[in-house]
Amino acid sequence: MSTLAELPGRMAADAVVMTYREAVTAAMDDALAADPAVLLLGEDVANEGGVFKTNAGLAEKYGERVINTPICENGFTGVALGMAVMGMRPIVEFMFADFLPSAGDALVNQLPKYRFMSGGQLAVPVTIRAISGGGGRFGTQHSATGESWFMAQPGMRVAAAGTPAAAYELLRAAILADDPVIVHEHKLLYVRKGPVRRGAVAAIGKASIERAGTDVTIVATLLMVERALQAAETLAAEGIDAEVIDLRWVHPLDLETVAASVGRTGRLIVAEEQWHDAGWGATLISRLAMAGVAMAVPPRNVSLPDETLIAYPPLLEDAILPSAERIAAAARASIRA
Amino acid sequence: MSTLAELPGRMAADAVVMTYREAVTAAMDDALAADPAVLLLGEDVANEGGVFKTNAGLAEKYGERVINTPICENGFTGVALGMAVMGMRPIVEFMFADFLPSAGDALVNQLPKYRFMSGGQLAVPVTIRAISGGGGRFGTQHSATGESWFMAQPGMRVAAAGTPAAAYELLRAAILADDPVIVHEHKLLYVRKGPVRRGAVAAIGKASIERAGTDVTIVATLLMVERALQAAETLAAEGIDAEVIDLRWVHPLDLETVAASVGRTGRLIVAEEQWHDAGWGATLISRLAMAGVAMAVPPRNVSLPDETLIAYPPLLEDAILPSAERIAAAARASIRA
Amino acid sequence: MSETDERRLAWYRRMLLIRVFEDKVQQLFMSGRIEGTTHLCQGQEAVSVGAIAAMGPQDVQTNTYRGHGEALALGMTPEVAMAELMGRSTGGSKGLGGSMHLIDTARGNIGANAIVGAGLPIAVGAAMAFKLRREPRVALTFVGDGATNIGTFHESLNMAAVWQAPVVFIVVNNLYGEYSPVRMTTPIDDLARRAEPYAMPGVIVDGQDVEAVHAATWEAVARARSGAGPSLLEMKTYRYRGHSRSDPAKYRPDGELEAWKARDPLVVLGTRLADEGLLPLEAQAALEADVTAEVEAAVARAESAPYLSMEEARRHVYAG
Amino acid sequence: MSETDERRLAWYRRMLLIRVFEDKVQQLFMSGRIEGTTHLCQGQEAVSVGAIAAMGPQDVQTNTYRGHGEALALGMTPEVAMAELMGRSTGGSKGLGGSMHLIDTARGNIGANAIVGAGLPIAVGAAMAFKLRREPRVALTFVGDGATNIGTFHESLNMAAVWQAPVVFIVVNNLYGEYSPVRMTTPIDDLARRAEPYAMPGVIVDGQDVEAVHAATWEAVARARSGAGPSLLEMKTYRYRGHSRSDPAKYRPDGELEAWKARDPLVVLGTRLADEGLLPLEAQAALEADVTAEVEAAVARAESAPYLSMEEARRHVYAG
Ligand SMILES: Cc1ncc(C[n+]2csc(CCOP(=O)(O)OP(=O)(O)O)c2C)c(N)n1
Ligand SMILES: Cc1ncc(C[n+]2csc(CCOP(=O)(O)OP(=O)(O)O)c2C)c(N)n1
Ligand SMILES: [Mg+2]
Ligand SMILES: [Mg+2]
Repeated sequence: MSTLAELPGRMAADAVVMTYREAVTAAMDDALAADPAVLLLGEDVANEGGVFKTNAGLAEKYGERVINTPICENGFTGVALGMAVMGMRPIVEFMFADFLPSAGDALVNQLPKYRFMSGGQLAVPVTIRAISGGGGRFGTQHSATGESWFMAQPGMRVAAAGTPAAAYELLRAAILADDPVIVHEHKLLYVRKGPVRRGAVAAIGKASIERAGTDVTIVATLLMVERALQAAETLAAEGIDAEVIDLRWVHPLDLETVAASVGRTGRLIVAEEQWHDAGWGATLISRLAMAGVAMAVPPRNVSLPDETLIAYPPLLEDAILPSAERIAAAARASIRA
Repeated sequence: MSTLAELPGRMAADAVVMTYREAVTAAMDDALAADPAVLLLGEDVANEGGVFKTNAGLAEKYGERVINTPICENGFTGVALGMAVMGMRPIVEFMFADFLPSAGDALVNQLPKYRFMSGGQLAVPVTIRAISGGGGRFGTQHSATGESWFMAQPGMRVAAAGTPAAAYELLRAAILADDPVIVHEHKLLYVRKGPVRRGAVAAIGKASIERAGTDVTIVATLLMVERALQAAETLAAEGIDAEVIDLRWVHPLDLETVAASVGRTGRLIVAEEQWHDAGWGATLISRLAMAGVAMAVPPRNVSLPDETLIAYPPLLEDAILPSAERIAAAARASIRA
Repeated sequence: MSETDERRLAWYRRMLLIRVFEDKVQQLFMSGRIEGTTHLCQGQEAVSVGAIAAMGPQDVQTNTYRGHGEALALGMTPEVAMAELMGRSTGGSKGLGGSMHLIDTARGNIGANAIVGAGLPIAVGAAMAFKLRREPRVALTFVGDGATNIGTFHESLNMAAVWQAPVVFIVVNNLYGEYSPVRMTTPIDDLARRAEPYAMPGVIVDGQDVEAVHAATWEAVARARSGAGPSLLEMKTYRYRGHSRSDPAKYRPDGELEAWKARDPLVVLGTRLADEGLLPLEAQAALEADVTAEVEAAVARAESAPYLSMEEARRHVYAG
Repeated sequence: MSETDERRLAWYRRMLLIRVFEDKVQQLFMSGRIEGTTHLCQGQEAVSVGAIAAMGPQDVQTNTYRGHGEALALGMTPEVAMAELMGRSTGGSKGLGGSMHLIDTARGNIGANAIVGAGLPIAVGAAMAFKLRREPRVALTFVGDGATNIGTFHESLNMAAVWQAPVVFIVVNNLYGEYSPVRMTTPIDDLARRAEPYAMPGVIVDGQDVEAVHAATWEAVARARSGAGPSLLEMKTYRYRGHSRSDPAKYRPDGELEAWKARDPLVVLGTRLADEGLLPLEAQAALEADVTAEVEAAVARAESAPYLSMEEARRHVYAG
């Protein structure tokens, strides 16, 4: 963590600057400290601060409340459900979001349906932390974001953190919620710094305008928030004033904030590190289209290219992941269309 | 199977009338007969014709090529992959589409990525048959369609059969394809009859116009095709001429056929037995919006209601599943908007 | 009468209630008075009643779609159970769950799952909650023979063993999955052997004898409560009906059903109670009449209850 | 020289190649000349070489992200392997797979999987293809100790046993998952015991001794080929490096690494070969120089190869 002085730009008085990784750790630390029902479990979470070092010091501080599991995603997610219905508030770490499908049954048929099929007798306050994203040269089975995989499922809520503040606030909100929530973190963001207000809790379903602008709305999640902000800088130099929204929640979607922004700018770009089809970008565009939100030009998407898998060679991977340049180009094309 | 005489409307000379269930059986029968590499596996597939009786007579006819598995969806889907890379063409029956998430890893990280990560050394000709859909009073864990769950994943193809002909032709196409394909069948359609041309093979990614019309385009899959056709009859009586498209493939999507139809009608309704978000309907609407396809009025969706799970009471289930009335109402609203 | 004998009489009555209840459910589904499907447990009553009787008042369990027996054994009233099967708002889950989901948190029934194997890790999680909070509570989980082939079975037993969770795994070996006999999907006959790689006791139990079931479960529960870790109990039993409503169970060899009926759990205990003079055969018949009346009354009351409205139903998707 | 001795010399050379290759890979990743992560197998060479040597020319295997040893043991050249690690088009998967996916269908390497446990059912499926076609072929699968805890492990062994598939499960017990020692995640030490509930032989093998590995695998392969069904072999071994590039392996107790190095697979066989006069120590040093030159040349050639273009890469998503 750094002092306030290091921070570029405005910052709330009670904020401190920390890395996204520190924000994740702080959120869990504060939640574990606040409520003895909070637990953390997952593969190697108690060893050396976890594989991505997001849990530094937690095992030492909270002892048996930080639980190493065997490798069995479906099983340990089911265990978390069992703990939750008996009054605990487990946080489950998925070392890679790519392993979420290994727990497909727990995530589709159990966590989101358990309250309903018990007629409201049982609550499932489980938080899933999914460490996601490409760019690590990990190849096609270790680079997914998976933000949209479970977003359609009523009973489940799905968030994605684009900044240290979001990482902290979304995790706190997820842990406090009496329903299951998946929170996506992006592995390339762990080293990024930003202001974080300890104790702040995200409002469920509320997006965050990270940069106000008047010419074009760019909606992004995870790493794409950073890239959208970079694109906005480039565009600003060209006289284009982009508004950048960190969507924060893909379920529920903050249609209101996006529609209001598009109402002002008349132009929409969605920037996502996933394929367009069946994604939150498509969902957003569809909902806006059905709502008849007027746009000056058709919306555009910057997504993983269609019918392409994440390839291992660095150059290919970099070309596949949406870049700030592609986002800027889409915004430019939107303006000039 | 029935004679030609029974068929209402036009029918190709070489078509025979059969039930959707018989069409599924016939497709597998013909494929098993044509190629000794074709296999069928799944839970109880060789016992009594399978739980939904879609495999009647196949075990008797093809012996050890029809394989009962233990209950282990992820495992037996992986087994199918292993068979496929060694030259077989397995068909895997999922007794309920709700169990697809149990095989989440195989369906997301293995089947669609195996060819790519081997640099094209290995082919994965696996067909997944997912018995899907609500209306059976089976409750919230046995009523999913799941058409959109894996549609975003490059390397995978996903189809859904709305008619007996589609059931036959899509299955034949899937079994012949050198890539993995999920084909959804709807359990309420098994008893429906229609013309089937044995030997016909669906073109991958091609939708089917089931009813030509000029006023409004209704795109549907599975049971919703039937309901859209019913809605079209109702609308016809009111002087509204609806075009009904059985999408047949949700990946790849036949944007061309839909866009051309919408180009003619200026109005679009998507009718789907799934939630809107992250679905094929949203995907379609988004792609049309981005392509700037002009519409007279905003598109509309008839989907499972947001934030609602399939409930067990018959009245509630019927109210949750999109009805012909809701489809007709959406079309009417679209015309009158 | 000794306390033990009072308990045995109560077990007989509870088993009889389950039998009569399931027979009635069968009739209601076969006649279409209830739509959909159901998974009946006639023949397995001793397992439900004997194992549940070994639970303490704070203990919990998970079970499956074939869970009517456990629900009633735990004390859910036939009316509440029947209302759930009829989808009525007076059902345990307000009718939202249905036949596969008789859940009753107040009585320790924290889940009836329609996904094979999904109840196991939930029980392990419940047990770990108890262990972490230093509560002397135990979780049980009922699971079929076919379910021992799915990954979550293995994952659950493994976690329970590593963590020494206070949980008891009850494998209800009724010889069939849906239409598959055990040896078509499983390489061994005695599923108690499945405990071996977890260094966990695996015990074969006569699932037709409620007293044997109770004794074995009692021991496993005591072991778990004492901190000595999980156990697996294999209950050898039989389901009289097909897998579900639509299954006539033609795959069964001739005579198999009859052989098992000769050791019907009601006959096994009933004969003992009659021989000991605790419950003569005429009293058994009278009891059956009683229980039948109780179930018929439950049906009548359940059937007159309302359904939830859509708006009410939707309130149970999220906490709010 | 006897054929046996020629084979033993070849094994020594192959193990040495793997060692030198992995050391080089480590250097390339640590220095950033290759980006990303890698999972090295120094210390486990006897398992890769001994087991693979027991395969017939038509047999196949699947392995894991830690699969460089198996790939090289099967005869993938260091150049092709290195090119894959460097993402070049001359790599086994044209560079699209990378370090976790050395696949080489022509030599029977039908999969290296980055998902724990995912290679097992694939091997069972391959074996079933052989069985159905009446081909006398066998499938092997290599899997870690940590992987024995995931559901697919159980599902795969169960299916293999029920179907009597010609498959051999090789559990490479290197004592750790990522940072977890076996007993933190598994309730037993001897993973061979995991074979028991499948009525399948489970054999403990000295994974440091390539001859022992070969003999045990040979027997299991012969058994599978004869139609007698699957086996599980537990190879007791050790990985010298951390789990992956970023892991300094600080969790290991003092002295553990050194103790295992005293029984290094190259030392175990090398000592025998030297004692028997088949490969004196000086010859071993000369061989190491040879192999090092071979690997260096492979690196140079691999590094000068091109990458696939995006368009070429995309052609491998579908058959066309
Ligand atoms: C993951 C999953 N796969 C398949 C099914 C379908 N199914 C329901 S019950 C059943 C058989 C289960 O047999 P067993 O475990 O012996 O329990 P029993 O029905 O005999 O009580 C199957 C295959 C399911 N519900 N869940
Ligand atoms: C389903 C899944 N969960 C978690 C991981 C992350 N992971 C990769 S390797 C590994 C440890 C595996 O240990 P082991 O099976 O002993 O193999 P080893 O690495 O020792 O060769 C873990 C947890 C994964 N790749 N797949
Ligand atoms: Mg059974
Ligand atoms: Mg290991």
